[in-house]
Amino acid sequence: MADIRSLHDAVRDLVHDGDTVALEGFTHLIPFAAAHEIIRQGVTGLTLARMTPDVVHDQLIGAGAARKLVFSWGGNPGVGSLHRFRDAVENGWPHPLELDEHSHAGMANRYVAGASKLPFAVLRGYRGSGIPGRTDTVATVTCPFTGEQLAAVAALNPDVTVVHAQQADRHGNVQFWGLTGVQKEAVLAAGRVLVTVEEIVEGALEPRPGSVVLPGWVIDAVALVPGGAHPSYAAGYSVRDNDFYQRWDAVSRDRDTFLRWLDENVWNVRNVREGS
Amino acid sequence: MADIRSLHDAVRDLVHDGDTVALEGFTHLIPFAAAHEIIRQGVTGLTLARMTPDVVHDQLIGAGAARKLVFSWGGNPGVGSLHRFRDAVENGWPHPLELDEHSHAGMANRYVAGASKLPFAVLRGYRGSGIPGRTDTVATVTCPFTGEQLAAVAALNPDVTVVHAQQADRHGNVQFWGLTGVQKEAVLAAGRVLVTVEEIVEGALEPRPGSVVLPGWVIDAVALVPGGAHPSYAAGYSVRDNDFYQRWDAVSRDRDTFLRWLDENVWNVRNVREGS
Amino acid sequence: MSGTDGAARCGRDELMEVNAARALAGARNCFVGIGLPSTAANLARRTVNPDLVLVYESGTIGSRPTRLPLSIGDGELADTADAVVSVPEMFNYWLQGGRIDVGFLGAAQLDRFANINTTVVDRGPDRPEGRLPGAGGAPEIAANCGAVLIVLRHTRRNLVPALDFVTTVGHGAGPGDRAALGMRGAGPTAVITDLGVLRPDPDTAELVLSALHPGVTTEQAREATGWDLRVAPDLTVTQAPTDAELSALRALKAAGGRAS
Amino acid sequence: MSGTDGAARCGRDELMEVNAARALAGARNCFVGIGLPSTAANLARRTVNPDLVLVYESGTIGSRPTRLPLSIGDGELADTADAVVSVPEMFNYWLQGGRIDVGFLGAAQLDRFANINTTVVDRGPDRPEGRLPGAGGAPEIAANCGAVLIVLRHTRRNLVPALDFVTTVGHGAGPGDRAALGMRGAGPTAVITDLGVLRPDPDTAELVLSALHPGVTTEQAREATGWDLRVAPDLTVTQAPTDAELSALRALKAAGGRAS
Repeated sequence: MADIRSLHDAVRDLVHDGDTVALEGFTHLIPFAAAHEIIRQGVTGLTLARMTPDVVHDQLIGAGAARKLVFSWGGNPGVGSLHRFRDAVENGWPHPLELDEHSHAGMANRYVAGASKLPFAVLRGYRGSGIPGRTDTVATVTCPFTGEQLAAVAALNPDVTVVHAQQADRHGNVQFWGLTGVQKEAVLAAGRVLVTVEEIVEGALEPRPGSVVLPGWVIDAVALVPGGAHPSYAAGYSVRDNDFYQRWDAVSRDRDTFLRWLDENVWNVRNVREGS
Repeated sequence: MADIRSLHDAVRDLVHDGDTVALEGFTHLIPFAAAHEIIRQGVTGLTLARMTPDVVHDQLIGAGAARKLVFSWGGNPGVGSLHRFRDAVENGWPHPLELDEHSHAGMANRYVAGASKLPFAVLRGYRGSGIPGRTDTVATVTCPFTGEQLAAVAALNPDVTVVHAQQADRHGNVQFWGLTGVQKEAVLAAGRVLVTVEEIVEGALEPRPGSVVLPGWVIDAVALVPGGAHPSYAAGYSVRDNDFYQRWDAVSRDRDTFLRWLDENVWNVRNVREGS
Repeated sequence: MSGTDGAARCGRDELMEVNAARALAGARNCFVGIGLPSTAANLARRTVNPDLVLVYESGTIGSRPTRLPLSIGDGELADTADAVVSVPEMFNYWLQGGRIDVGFLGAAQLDRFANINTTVVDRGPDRPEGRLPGAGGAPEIAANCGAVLIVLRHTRRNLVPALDFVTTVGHGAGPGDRAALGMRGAGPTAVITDLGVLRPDPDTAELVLSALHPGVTTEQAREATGWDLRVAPDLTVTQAPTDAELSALRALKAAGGRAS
Repeated sequence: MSGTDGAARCGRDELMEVNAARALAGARNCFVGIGLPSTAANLARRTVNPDLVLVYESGTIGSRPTRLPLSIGDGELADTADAVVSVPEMFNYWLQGGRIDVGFLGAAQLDRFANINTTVVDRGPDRPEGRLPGAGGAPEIAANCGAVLIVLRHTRRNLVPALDFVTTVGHGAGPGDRAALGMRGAGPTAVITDLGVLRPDPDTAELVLSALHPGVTTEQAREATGWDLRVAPDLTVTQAPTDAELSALRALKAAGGRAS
């Protein structure tokens, strides 16, 4: 059964310098609070994996936590560029950022292979694209029945996966619903799993339409962090703070403005919502 | 959008002599009524695909509809042998029955490949087993990243898939819940799809915990057949008729007894429940 | 009200958006990228194709948003969908499964064979490569849909003689390339810009100017294109947006966070 | 009440079932086949391992049935589960994903290296092969769980010198074979029969008689085995079923459709 812990303690014990860390969430249920705790604890040298690194990864990269990014689309959805990401890639600030770049279909299947404990997955993808020339995690495989050549992508098995969910019960069983993205696969592919949740319910989880339920025995720690996805959202608990995403463009464009934001909103904040 | 049709008309137009037909359902939601209509219409030479052919396939095989069975476990769950299946395989009655035999993991992945429109799927399976020596749909593939050898199974793309569901709406959108087995994959792998349902609801389908929803545009025909899964069951509508499964052992053991049962329960029955 | 009047009443972006929506007439479903494609697809549902099934890569099938989503993961997309599936299922069973009629893409750079770059741009010898967001779903959307529509603003920066990087193949280096690569479907069938519509020449697969929006000249379009843009012999002028189209578009944008 | 009294009060099948349940003490979860394995696993939840997570190949995780299911798809398995997943997900993410501690299998034929045949049996030169149900989940259950338990009735027909067909590999032809085949986990660690318990010799991987049920003799076990069954030097006698075990077993069977 998963332990129910404070976010501070869970991050301290589960996320180590140099780890490959997947913080997943397809626009919905993005684990912002956990990412801020990772920054606060000064974890460095991370390989960050996510299909759609957006503002939370801009923050992690700008704060210097990352050495490498494994991804398929890095932008501020509907707004524009990720300026901290670009500054790291283009100018090496605050560190150079290595990239392992894929398409969405490729990244999704890398997690599927990881969750299935297979070394690779097969897809009809990357055809004619320059992407395979920039990564060593795309190759070709031949169908033994038809002779057709298909793309193979290497399994992605993060050291740690962090996701945010709506609910857990006292045994650490977790339920999330709405857009569930690739989170189940990212969790089952990982060596260690941390889930932040909006709510810990008494008694059994009430089944929801469209929900994913993960038993506590595949999770290492659950931390109660209401609002832990903000400015992303948790369906049924909050709505997406689109204004924040739009304001981020100005905050992140300038290094000093960003560093001030980081001081005020991450470094100097003890997350008072954390607890168990 | 799927047409809502009578079972008779849907079977007549969708199921043809010599087709590969998947009638799926993992104990739950087995499309018995549709199978009986296939028998009544005298369709022959079918290649029948199902992970767990049980009593309904005993009936189809005993009635002479099948030329070949693609499967991974053929028995009467909790009761014993399928006598009509055995009689066909061992004695060629009423016809010889060719077998393409797999493990569950292999069959499930054959449907996954079919639904994904890939020619094959990869799994860690069949190791040391004699099964690959009896089929041409298992082969070996080498991981281009690690060099590990893994099993490959050929995609299974039925000409027709038939499943039973709890609900459809007037547009032919379908919802089923409870044990959902491999039905989504079997449907999406097929060239044509027939769904029999317990109920056609007015207005929109009400989302259910754990449900699979298939939009009407991936389905060719929906037929209203309340009780169409009997002696299997439809969660929320009926319970499994375990007595029937136990009685089947005696009915099916003897050819004449079986033929009498078939006369009384299939050939001489117009399914009065069918309709639109 | 004449077509030219309609054009006068609206901006170039609106001409692009209205014509992009029109390109979805007759489609059963559309795999929708965020930004301009989402604007066009949502407008199509309010005008030329009320039954159009919107499929977003975040996992929603049959979404009916009341306002323009800012991101492909806005809550309303899930709340109003016929079905929500996981992201791996979306890409494997629905997109790769060949179930999508039209894929609708944006682009940062586009070449004459409708190949797309959304990865990096060359900013000259003294500057590092400029970083773009990356591939997202585009390579497999372009490979697996029945047809592909592309919408982007018509500038020399966007429509370039040679891509700095090939993220997504449209027609490769010309006819036969898609088939040789084992790609399904017709590939890009139209590029809708704020100046007009480009379509691949059936013989060469090269994009040619096939329609201009009202008030736009051939010279303007050629001037805004980074290659020597050929003009179709049967060049037409797009019908000006109707009142209904414009009011639907403006209502959609007013309700949404942002249009694109 | 003494052990021998307990044994006298119960049948051989009950001895098998109780000892099979005991073999699940300490396991976190168990991938349960229908029939005898399901009886044992459900009994374990009522006796030695109340927190045992039952996983059925029909897709249920954490089922808590109140009665013995006749089939792996009985409705109660889904109704009482923590989670229900699709069958492909069950085999790919949960079983192949290496998340299952113990796989519990039955068998039609078993050889001295705990390999299993559930496909066909040879009935002699003048008769066609006898058809069995087939593999089901067994080959991958045996390959991917942390350990495998096998339960079957102890007869020369079941425990054979050579399988007529290898459906599922236990220990192959001896030590090292599992690793050479790339199989995960310890493989079969115990075979529980109605006469006693066989375990693989740590050096040879050959099944040896390691325990007898009360009242059963070594000769009876050897006589009922199709190969020359070796006896472990530290042969023990299983503890007789307790009253609690027997009453739980009988209540379970009385409530169910059928025990196996």
